[in-house]
Amino acid sequence: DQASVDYLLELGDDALILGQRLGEWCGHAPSVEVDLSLANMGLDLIGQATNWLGAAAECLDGKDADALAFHRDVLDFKNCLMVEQPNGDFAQTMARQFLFSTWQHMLLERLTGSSDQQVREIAAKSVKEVAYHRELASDWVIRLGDGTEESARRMADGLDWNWRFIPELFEVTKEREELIERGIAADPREFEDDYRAALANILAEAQLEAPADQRPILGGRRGHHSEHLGHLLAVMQFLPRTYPDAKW
Amino acid sequence: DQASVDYLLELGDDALILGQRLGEWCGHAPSVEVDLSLANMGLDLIGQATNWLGAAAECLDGKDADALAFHRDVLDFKNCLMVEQPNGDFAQTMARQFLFSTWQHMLLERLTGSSDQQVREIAAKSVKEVAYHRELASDWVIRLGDGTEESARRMADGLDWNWRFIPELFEVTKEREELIERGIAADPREFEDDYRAALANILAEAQLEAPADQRPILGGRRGHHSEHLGHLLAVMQFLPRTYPDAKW
Amino acid sequence: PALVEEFERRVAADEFIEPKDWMPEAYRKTLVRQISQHAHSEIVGMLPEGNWITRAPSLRRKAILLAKVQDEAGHGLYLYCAAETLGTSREEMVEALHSGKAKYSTIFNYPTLTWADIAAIGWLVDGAAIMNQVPLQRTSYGPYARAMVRVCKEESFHQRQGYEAMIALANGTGEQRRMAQDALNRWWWPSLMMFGPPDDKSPNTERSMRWRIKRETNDELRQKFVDITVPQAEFLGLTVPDSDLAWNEEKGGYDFGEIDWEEFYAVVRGEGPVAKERMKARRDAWEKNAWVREAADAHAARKRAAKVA
Amino acid sequence: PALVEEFERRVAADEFIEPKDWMPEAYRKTLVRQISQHAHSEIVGMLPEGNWITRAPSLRRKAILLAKVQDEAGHGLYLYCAAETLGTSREEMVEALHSGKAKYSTIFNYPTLTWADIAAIGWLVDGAAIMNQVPLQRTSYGPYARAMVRVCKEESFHQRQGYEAMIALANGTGEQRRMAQDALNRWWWPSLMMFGPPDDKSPNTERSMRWRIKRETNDELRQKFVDITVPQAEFLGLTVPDSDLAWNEEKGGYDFGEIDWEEFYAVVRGEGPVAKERMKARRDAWEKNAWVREAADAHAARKRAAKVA
Repeated sequence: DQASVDYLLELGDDALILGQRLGEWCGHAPSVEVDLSLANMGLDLIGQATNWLGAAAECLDGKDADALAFHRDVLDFKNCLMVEQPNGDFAQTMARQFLFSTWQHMLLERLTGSSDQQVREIAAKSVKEVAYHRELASDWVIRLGDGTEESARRMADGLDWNWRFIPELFEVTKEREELIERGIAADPREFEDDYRAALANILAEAQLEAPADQRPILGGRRGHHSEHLGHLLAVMQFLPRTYPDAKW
Repeated sequence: DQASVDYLLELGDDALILGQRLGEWCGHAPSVEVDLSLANMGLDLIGQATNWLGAAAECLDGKDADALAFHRDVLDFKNCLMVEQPNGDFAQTMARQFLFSTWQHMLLERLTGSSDQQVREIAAKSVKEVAYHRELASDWVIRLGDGTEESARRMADGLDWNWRFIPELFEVTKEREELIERGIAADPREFEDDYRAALANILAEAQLEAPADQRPILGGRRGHHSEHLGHLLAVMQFLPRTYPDAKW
Repeated sequence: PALVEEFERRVAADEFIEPKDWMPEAYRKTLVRQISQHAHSEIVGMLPEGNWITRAPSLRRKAILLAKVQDEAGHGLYLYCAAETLGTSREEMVEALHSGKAKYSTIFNYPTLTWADIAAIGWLVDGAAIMNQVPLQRTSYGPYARAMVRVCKEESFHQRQGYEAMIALANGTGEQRRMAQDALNRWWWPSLMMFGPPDDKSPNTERSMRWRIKRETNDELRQKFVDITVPQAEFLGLTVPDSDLAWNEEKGGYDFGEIDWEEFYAVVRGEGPVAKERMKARRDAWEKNAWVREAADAHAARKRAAKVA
Repeated sequence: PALVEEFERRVAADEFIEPKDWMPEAYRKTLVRQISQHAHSEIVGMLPEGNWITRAPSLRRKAILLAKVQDEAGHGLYLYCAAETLGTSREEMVEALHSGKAKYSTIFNYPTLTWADIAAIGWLVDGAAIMNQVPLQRTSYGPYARAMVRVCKEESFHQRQGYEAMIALANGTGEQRRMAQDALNRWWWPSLMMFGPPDDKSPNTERSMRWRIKRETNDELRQKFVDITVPQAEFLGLTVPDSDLAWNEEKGGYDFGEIDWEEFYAVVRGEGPVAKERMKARRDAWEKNAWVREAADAHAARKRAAKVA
């Protein structure tokens, strides 16, 4: 049904778009070690995207994961706004990763108990990878927050840039309610307090203040994105759009 | 014939790609005045591209200027390597404009005497615009070269980045020889000395040294570009590629 | 007081006040705020459109858009010059923008997601701007009024081009029509907000009207905009996203739904969807290019010195 | 002299030299140069491929490419570590790269223009790299030899994936075949240059062979590469861009045309088509992110101090 497909698309698009963003770092990271870990996270996320989009495609006649990744335009992408945010500097990238992976990890933990077998299986495969992303990003938040004056300022700016996209992660629509009731989807509101506490813990260790909350910025799940996504898609989809008949 | 079409494509692609690059500045220039003049040059160049590509399309069944601009991939673009170089900072942008517009101006002056009526007419329309681009860019080279220590260093770097693409502007292939003999194309070698002298004059006034010559980097005219062009095209062509049946 | 009386008399008689004339401090301040806010809007407004210059779908559309942003830079310049005649420097105005002290139109804090947004901006945003600006061609401050004459002429050209681009989409493929409707859905309410808070929440309106800095109230202009725009949407075959919208025979205009003023004030506070992007872009343009302006000044100073010597 | 004799004897007997063993300064220097050059090549080599990660044409190809660059970063790390055992720090090696003192493979100064270039790099560049590297698994310096065992295993995997991607293109649409042929045209000669100058212009070859730092000459390896690769091109239905290419029954290998050594030396001098881009990218990555490394050091120092206290 449409609600399930939408859910799978959300999960897949989050992973795809963040994986794409991480791929932009290739060869430009602060050290070879970091280059390696960014490529590694990107690879995990592209793998997860392939699984989620593959599952969504099974419900859509004649589609496959690639068709969904490369032949939808912005209004049909359902990722949250946070993952499409630009990399900025390394602090901004890690702030984004920290805020997203912490949420994604809590979500996937719950999805390992989904009533849908496919969701359960993909979640079980992904959750270990994401636990590692969460740890790695948390470590960087601490290291940069509790590093030099410059790194603390940059990390604070990075958190500030991404903070306004947190509420969207906990948005639940009516259609989603139903999917939660059927046990297919997880209810993010159940772990919002845990999430906020987890952030607070890491920020305390990093000697950083949480940015002020402001009016939530929503819309990604309904295809209403920031201006960044269109540029990302223009690049990402160039080959399949330009050579629609080719197989690679 | 193919040689004429190739020539029109070169002229059109040079203008199109440089116009596209200038469009990237929109809203990000050092002052409102500069924003205005960059948009103005970009507009001139897009207009010129429309004319040259339109003329090329007339020789190609069922094509129009838009088809040529938006439905060719890198290997078929014939612009010189200089115009596709990234904007870099404002000094790099103006260095590129100075080196290119000076050449383009000398070329167009000669093309106003082309044996081909259409070439003559488009050249006559464009040459005044380009005279202004040349003047504006020359002024900025002088202003930045003879400005502060920082601006002089940046302008020197900008010239250094673009300098290696000068020899390509004077490349003449066998096919081109023939077009020159027929009076359709201009022979850039005839004004290479003038060109070098014009650069030397402005650089002297700007208190800048000319960068050292090195092994020429060629290939743009044969579709062998830098890595920058593909990214530019991915963005520029996104809509027509994504919605091939749409009219705008 | 005699000066004040004379000033009020001239303004009431629709005479122009010129830079060298005496004027009340509050008049000067209000004008600087209003004109610089308008100038900032022109400049910030280049950003959502600049976002599509590199992706315009045809050479013709790319040229039209480049010409439009060029006009907007020009408008920004006239307006900054008009404000400078009141004794505030460009630097001061720019710093006020970057510090968040000066405002710009809330509309530019919304993102341009698809090409249809560019058409919608031309149609709705420029349409609303004209509605605001036409009366200002007769505003009491001379330099401002003269700047507005030029601005209005070009702005109405932009509005027509925007509507024409919208027609192309509305008559286009299903995907284009979807883009067009989606753009109208997203830009409609922010466009209505462009006229500012409702009259009963707009304390300075009365004085500004008396001073001929404003010539119609926010709600009057908003009503005019709705009445003109709704039939245009109908012509396009698009649906205005307001279930309360209905023709009111009695008042000879449309009734329309309640505006989300909470959103409006949040956007004014700088919490609009892409406000951070806009301010970052403008600050970066200014600060990262400071060396260009410094170099130009240094060079000009050297030239002047050489001439004197 | 006794130490030298003992060293030469051990090397001649194919024994491994370990970090703590005595070794001639020239041996150490040559090794540092060779290993760091190899490490730099892995790191710089991520750039032409990184250029296509964001544009890989399918999820599968994107994942393969990400895995490949991840491996390359890993190879860079092993190799830097191996070089560090010889007493040169990572910082010193990186500085030498950025100052232009240290070199990296000339091949990475050519641009990746189309997706076919990614396939061609896997097929030809990794193919040539393996040809160079397989003998180094038995090189005389222990840490280097052990690093090469891991590197070679992964590298041959990359080569197979590249060839497989090339097959997809060669069996694809006309446009894909054109890309594939064009990529072969552009990458063929630079790949042959990867084996270095001809033997008669390679003065240190003899000593390096004696020290088992090299185990075959440049020309021998180049010949081997041509002999293996030409039939692969034939299988793909692609034409090797060398009109002098011909099977020589007598020597049991291919004769091939003259390499443009002038181009080779220009690229070595840093005048390759995208050399400026490569060095700028590496310098920017290092310098603009220095604050990250400083922060990590500061944090680690604070943690250590806290533990001690």
